[in-house]
Amino acid sequence: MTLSTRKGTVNIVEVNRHDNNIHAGQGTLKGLDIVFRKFRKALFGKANTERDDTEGQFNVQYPEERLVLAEAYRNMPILLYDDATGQELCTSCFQCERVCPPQVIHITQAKHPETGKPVPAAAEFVLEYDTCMSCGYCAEVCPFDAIKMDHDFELSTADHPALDVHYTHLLRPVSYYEAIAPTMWAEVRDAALKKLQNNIKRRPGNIGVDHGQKIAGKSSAAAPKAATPAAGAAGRKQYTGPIAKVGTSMSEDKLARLMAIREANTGKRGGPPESGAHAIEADVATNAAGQVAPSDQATSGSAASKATGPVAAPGKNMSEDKLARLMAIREANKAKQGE
Amino acid sequence: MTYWPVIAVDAWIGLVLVSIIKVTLILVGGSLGMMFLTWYERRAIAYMQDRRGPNRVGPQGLLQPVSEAIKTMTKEDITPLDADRVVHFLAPVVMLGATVLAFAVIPWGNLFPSSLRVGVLFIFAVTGLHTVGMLMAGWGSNNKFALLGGMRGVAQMVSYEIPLLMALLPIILLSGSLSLTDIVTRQGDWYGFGWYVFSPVGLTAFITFFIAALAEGERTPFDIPEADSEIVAGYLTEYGGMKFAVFYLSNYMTNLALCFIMASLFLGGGNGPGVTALGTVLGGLLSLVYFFIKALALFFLMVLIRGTVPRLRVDQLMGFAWKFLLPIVLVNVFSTAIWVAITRWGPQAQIFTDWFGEPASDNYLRYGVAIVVTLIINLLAVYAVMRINRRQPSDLTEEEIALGLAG
Amino acid sequence: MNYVVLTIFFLLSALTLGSGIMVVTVKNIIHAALWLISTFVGVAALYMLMEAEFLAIVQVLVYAGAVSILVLFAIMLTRQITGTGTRQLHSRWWVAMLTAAALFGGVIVPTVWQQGSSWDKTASDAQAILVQQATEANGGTRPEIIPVAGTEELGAALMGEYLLPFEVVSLLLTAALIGAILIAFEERTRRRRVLTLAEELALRKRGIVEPHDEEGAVVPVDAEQAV
Amino acid sequence: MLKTEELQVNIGPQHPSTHGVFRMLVTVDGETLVDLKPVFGYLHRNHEQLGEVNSYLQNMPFTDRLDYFNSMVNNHAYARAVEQLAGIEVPERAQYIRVIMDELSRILNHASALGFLLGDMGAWQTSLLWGLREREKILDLFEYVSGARMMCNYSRFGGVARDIDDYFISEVKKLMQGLPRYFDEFERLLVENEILLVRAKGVGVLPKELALSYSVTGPLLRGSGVPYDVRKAEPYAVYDRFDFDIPVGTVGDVYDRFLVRVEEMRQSYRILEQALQQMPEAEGGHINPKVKQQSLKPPVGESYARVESPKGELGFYLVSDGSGSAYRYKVRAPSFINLSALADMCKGYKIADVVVILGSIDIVMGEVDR
Repeated sequence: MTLSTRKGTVNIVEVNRHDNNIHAGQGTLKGLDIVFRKFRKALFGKANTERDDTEGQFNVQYPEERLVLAEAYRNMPILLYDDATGQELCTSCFQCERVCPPQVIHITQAKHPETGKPVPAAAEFVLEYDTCMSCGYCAEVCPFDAIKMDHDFELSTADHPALDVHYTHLLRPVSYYEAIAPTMWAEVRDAALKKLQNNIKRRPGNIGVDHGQKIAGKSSAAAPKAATPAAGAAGRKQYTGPIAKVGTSMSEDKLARLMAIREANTGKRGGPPESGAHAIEADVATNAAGQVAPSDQATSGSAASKATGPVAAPGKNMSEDKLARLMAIREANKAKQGE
Repeated sequence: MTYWPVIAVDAWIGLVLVSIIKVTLILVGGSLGMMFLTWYERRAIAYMQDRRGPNRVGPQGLLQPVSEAIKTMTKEDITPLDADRVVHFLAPVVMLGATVLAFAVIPWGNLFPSSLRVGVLFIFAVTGLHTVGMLMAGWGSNNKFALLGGMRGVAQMVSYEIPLLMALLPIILLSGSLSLTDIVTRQGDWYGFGWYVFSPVGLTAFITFFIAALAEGERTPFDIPEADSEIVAGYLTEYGGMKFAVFYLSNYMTNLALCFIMASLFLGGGNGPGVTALGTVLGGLLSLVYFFIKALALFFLMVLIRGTVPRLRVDQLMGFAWKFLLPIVLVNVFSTAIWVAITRWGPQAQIFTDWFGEPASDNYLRYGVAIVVTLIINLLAVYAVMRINRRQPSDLTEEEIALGLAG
Repeated sequence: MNYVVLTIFFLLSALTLGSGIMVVTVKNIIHAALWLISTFVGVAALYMLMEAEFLAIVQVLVYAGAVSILVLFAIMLTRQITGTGTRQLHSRWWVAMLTAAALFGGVIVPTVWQQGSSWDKTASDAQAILVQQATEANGGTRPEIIPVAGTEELGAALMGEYLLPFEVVSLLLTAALIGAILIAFEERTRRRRVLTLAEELALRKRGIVEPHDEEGAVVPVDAEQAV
Repeated sequence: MLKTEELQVNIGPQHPSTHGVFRMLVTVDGETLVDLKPVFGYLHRNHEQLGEVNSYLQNMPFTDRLDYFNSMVNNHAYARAVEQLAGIEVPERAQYIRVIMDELSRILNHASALGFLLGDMGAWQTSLLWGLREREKILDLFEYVSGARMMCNYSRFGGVARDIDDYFISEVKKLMQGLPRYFDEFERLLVENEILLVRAKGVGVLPKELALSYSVTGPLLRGSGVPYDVRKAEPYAVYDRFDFDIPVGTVGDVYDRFLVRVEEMRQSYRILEQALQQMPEAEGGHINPKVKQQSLKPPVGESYARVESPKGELGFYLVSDGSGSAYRYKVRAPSFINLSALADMCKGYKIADVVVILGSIDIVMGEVDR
């Protein structure tokens, strides 16, 4: 049937209701037949992953087998730093904070220690992973390509406060992102690194270098200072300990967590809980630490002492090869800095 | 006192011991069978749906039911505050008890736990007690969904028990016995292929029995008591933990029992080629193998149906039992009588002997005539029932029929 | 009989009688019905003890499986289930008592009267009588199994000796069945029918305004009326 | 005269077949349904108010969460509304990409909706899992192109977020080789199944006139025999370039809706074929580069844009006061309006039919409650 309208003709088909067929069980038999054939195919056929297959098994046996994630895949935002220099790409331009639909990004801009003028680097960067809706706008708008979407989706944790992720645990080296999204990074690589060089010139001293991998690298130096190493200890354990398999790493993690909690407890008994936060920020910039509100300090302090959850220790739940890559990168950096 | 003659003590103890061993074996075998069935069903249905099913616990996931049993056992036992505590507690016990009792007479291959002369009836008498458990669960839970589910379940069970038992009558007529032992033994003719399902009446009886058994075992498309999309979980709504597991156990053991019964009554039990030739021990083992193959094939058919068809509505379910199954089953009883008359009657009906010769197992003329006659009767019956059930009220227009005014 | 059998007999009798008493004394009517099932099962077990297998199984099938379920169903479909306010005893309970006693006597007295001579016989004597009867029935040879109330005997009796009562009873049951169907059918035609959207529209198209009763519900409109 | 007692039963909000947190207060007389009162709002999350606070771009990921089966379609509709408001040109290629995504969405939505409908009827999920298999394959493609399986957030004002590449097109073509087999299998499995016929035929009849007066849309309306489809009635994007049919039912019962959905999947397949064929000639890139996405400030005015979502007509109404966020933002959610017909459609049928009728409407509570 065709219907003519102002916009043109419309073809209309009436669906066949099978009213005139005699139904004496043959429809059911047809169904049984097709289901049995599917059963046979799935039982004796090989597993299928091709997109044009409609037969055989389609399960992916998850922890052992994993689908290849698309480059564009976006889970949670991460921040990048340069492998060679440890310089962070973020300049605290607040673009992401402004565009974020659920408003979960909180940035504190770093200040010049002497003049007090703003410096193109972030002193503190907090992201509420629990409320983030993974829309990817922050990565899209970032003019310095400092914030990118991670591929690590195994973030489940019982430690809710740890989901307010701080700068320390958001940072990943550029090479990590390059590994998970090679073409997407290649498109922006040169421009991003050029912009970074420009920014480094405007950063005095240690500002913009002092987060993330520093804690792993310098915690031994920071250790005598205060009882910070709660996070450091856990972090060190995480980064240096070889994690062979997803399943076997569990006990090790637990051990690390236990030790961290004990250390934190002794630290609490010894000094105020804020000392952890102070220690971290003391490394960064003293006046930047002063800018942080006391409540923020408490949060960051508790987060640091609890920095044992999967989020806080990046890579704990990461897939094996990814983790290995990340660790290799970190090792290399450490070696470089040691030189 | 001579009034009470004393039986020798050792014989009595021996009897008790043997009974205890038998009961233990049945209980363990039944529970293991149930566990196996749950795994079997889940794997089979998974393959139908292009999935894998449970494959983590144990080899091929075989220990999955064990882990689930442990899980249900360690769960908290919850009784609703306003429930009738005693009835709520006793309902699963009654359900399981009825099922286990049925296993007393169900043969495993050619092995019989106990030979009751009215074994067939016994099975359906005790499984009929399921309805009591269902009503107790439905009412004792003090929940609308549970009550609805219990009522539906009982109505369904009571309705389908009639075609179920009536479908049995032809087998009883053919074998002339109510004892499962006799029925199985008599299917051993013709090199182990004298199964009743190979005769037209037996086939009709088998199909009707199978359909009614689906309803008795609450299998799709008759799983209305537990219709999860309508009344949550029916009479099981307020049950959790071990009590739920007991219901589940009872349900699957009933299905196991029904498969065993169907294999015994219609598919010759443990009979098959080579069973008699191999002697008692080897033949017995072979009979067990045959038996399990038959029972599992029947269960596979149940799973296949579950994987394919939707559920009937409760009124359609009742209509199917009363308007469709029952007439066919009744006609089948009649045609079985004709079958028996043609194949067996010698001196009682001289006219048959004149026409077809003496009744004997190698008188193929008699069997041929019987097959043709009963087949025609049964087919006519099926056609007539379908014709009558296709209501075509002539005084209504097409539109009204379509609009549902005809009903 | 031996001690075991006797013990079992007493246990079963206690169960049967105890549940019988519970049936009439329990306040909750559902519980009473459940106790009734227990009584039926006890009686069936007693039959089984007497090796009357068929009777026992029919007892379970018919009474425990069907009759009591119908009783339970009927109770659940009525409103008041927990009889907290109901009285257990009627003021003229003694009339019922007398009637029950009279009926019980009516059954037991003639039996004792008739069987008086064989009442005090031992079990082995009874066995001998049964064996003798069975041997006669079997044509002179002693059958292997001595049925007390087997299917064959029952069948033969129903189709032979008791044919007329059997037919009368079946006629009665058929009449009851037809009556029940009639009542249900009439009830169904009179039942308030909720019209579906399509039916309402069809009626409105034909100019039939939906008839409402005083509660605002649609009263039945038969298909013929609609046409 | 005996009078049966009326029983009030709550179906939901926690119920296996209410498709989310939805409550139906059902009054039954025996098994026959006398009255049904839908109660919703359990999933209300202030979507429209948020849309008036957020900037235009910020609201885009929230539209993903409306009908979470078809976030691509939602994005498309919202982007169209904003484009209309701000007068933004959309390149041809972007239009084609949007159409491809919409039609893939339609296939995946219908595949799962039919599966869920049959699941409500009690078919033990075989059809559902077959449908989910196809859905999963399509969602993988969505993830490849947009970065997320369900919350795609793919459209931008004046185009789409990322361009599709050759790999994507070859995968879509591969997928389309398998799809007809799936359609055939599905039809063979259930379309003539006797139990489905008795469960679906003559159940939940919504006559043409009433369907129009309830202003239901989508397969619900077409199942009742009204050939209304936004893709034909007001061709948006590049839909006027494709040749496809509108399937309509004759009676308006559950079975008709079922068949209409099956046929619509085939029609979507046809559109996909044509779109893939025509796309290489399309002009422009995937997005209009001139548009300022973040700081979009449309001129004062209002706009209403509608698309044919798999569930019905999905419309977005926007009023701009010239600032960076909408002055008024309203969603015409097809599920919500189709659901308004539920109570009357169920009246007079059995209680077991209610879940089937609800399943045949194909609602998503994220869209109903907003």
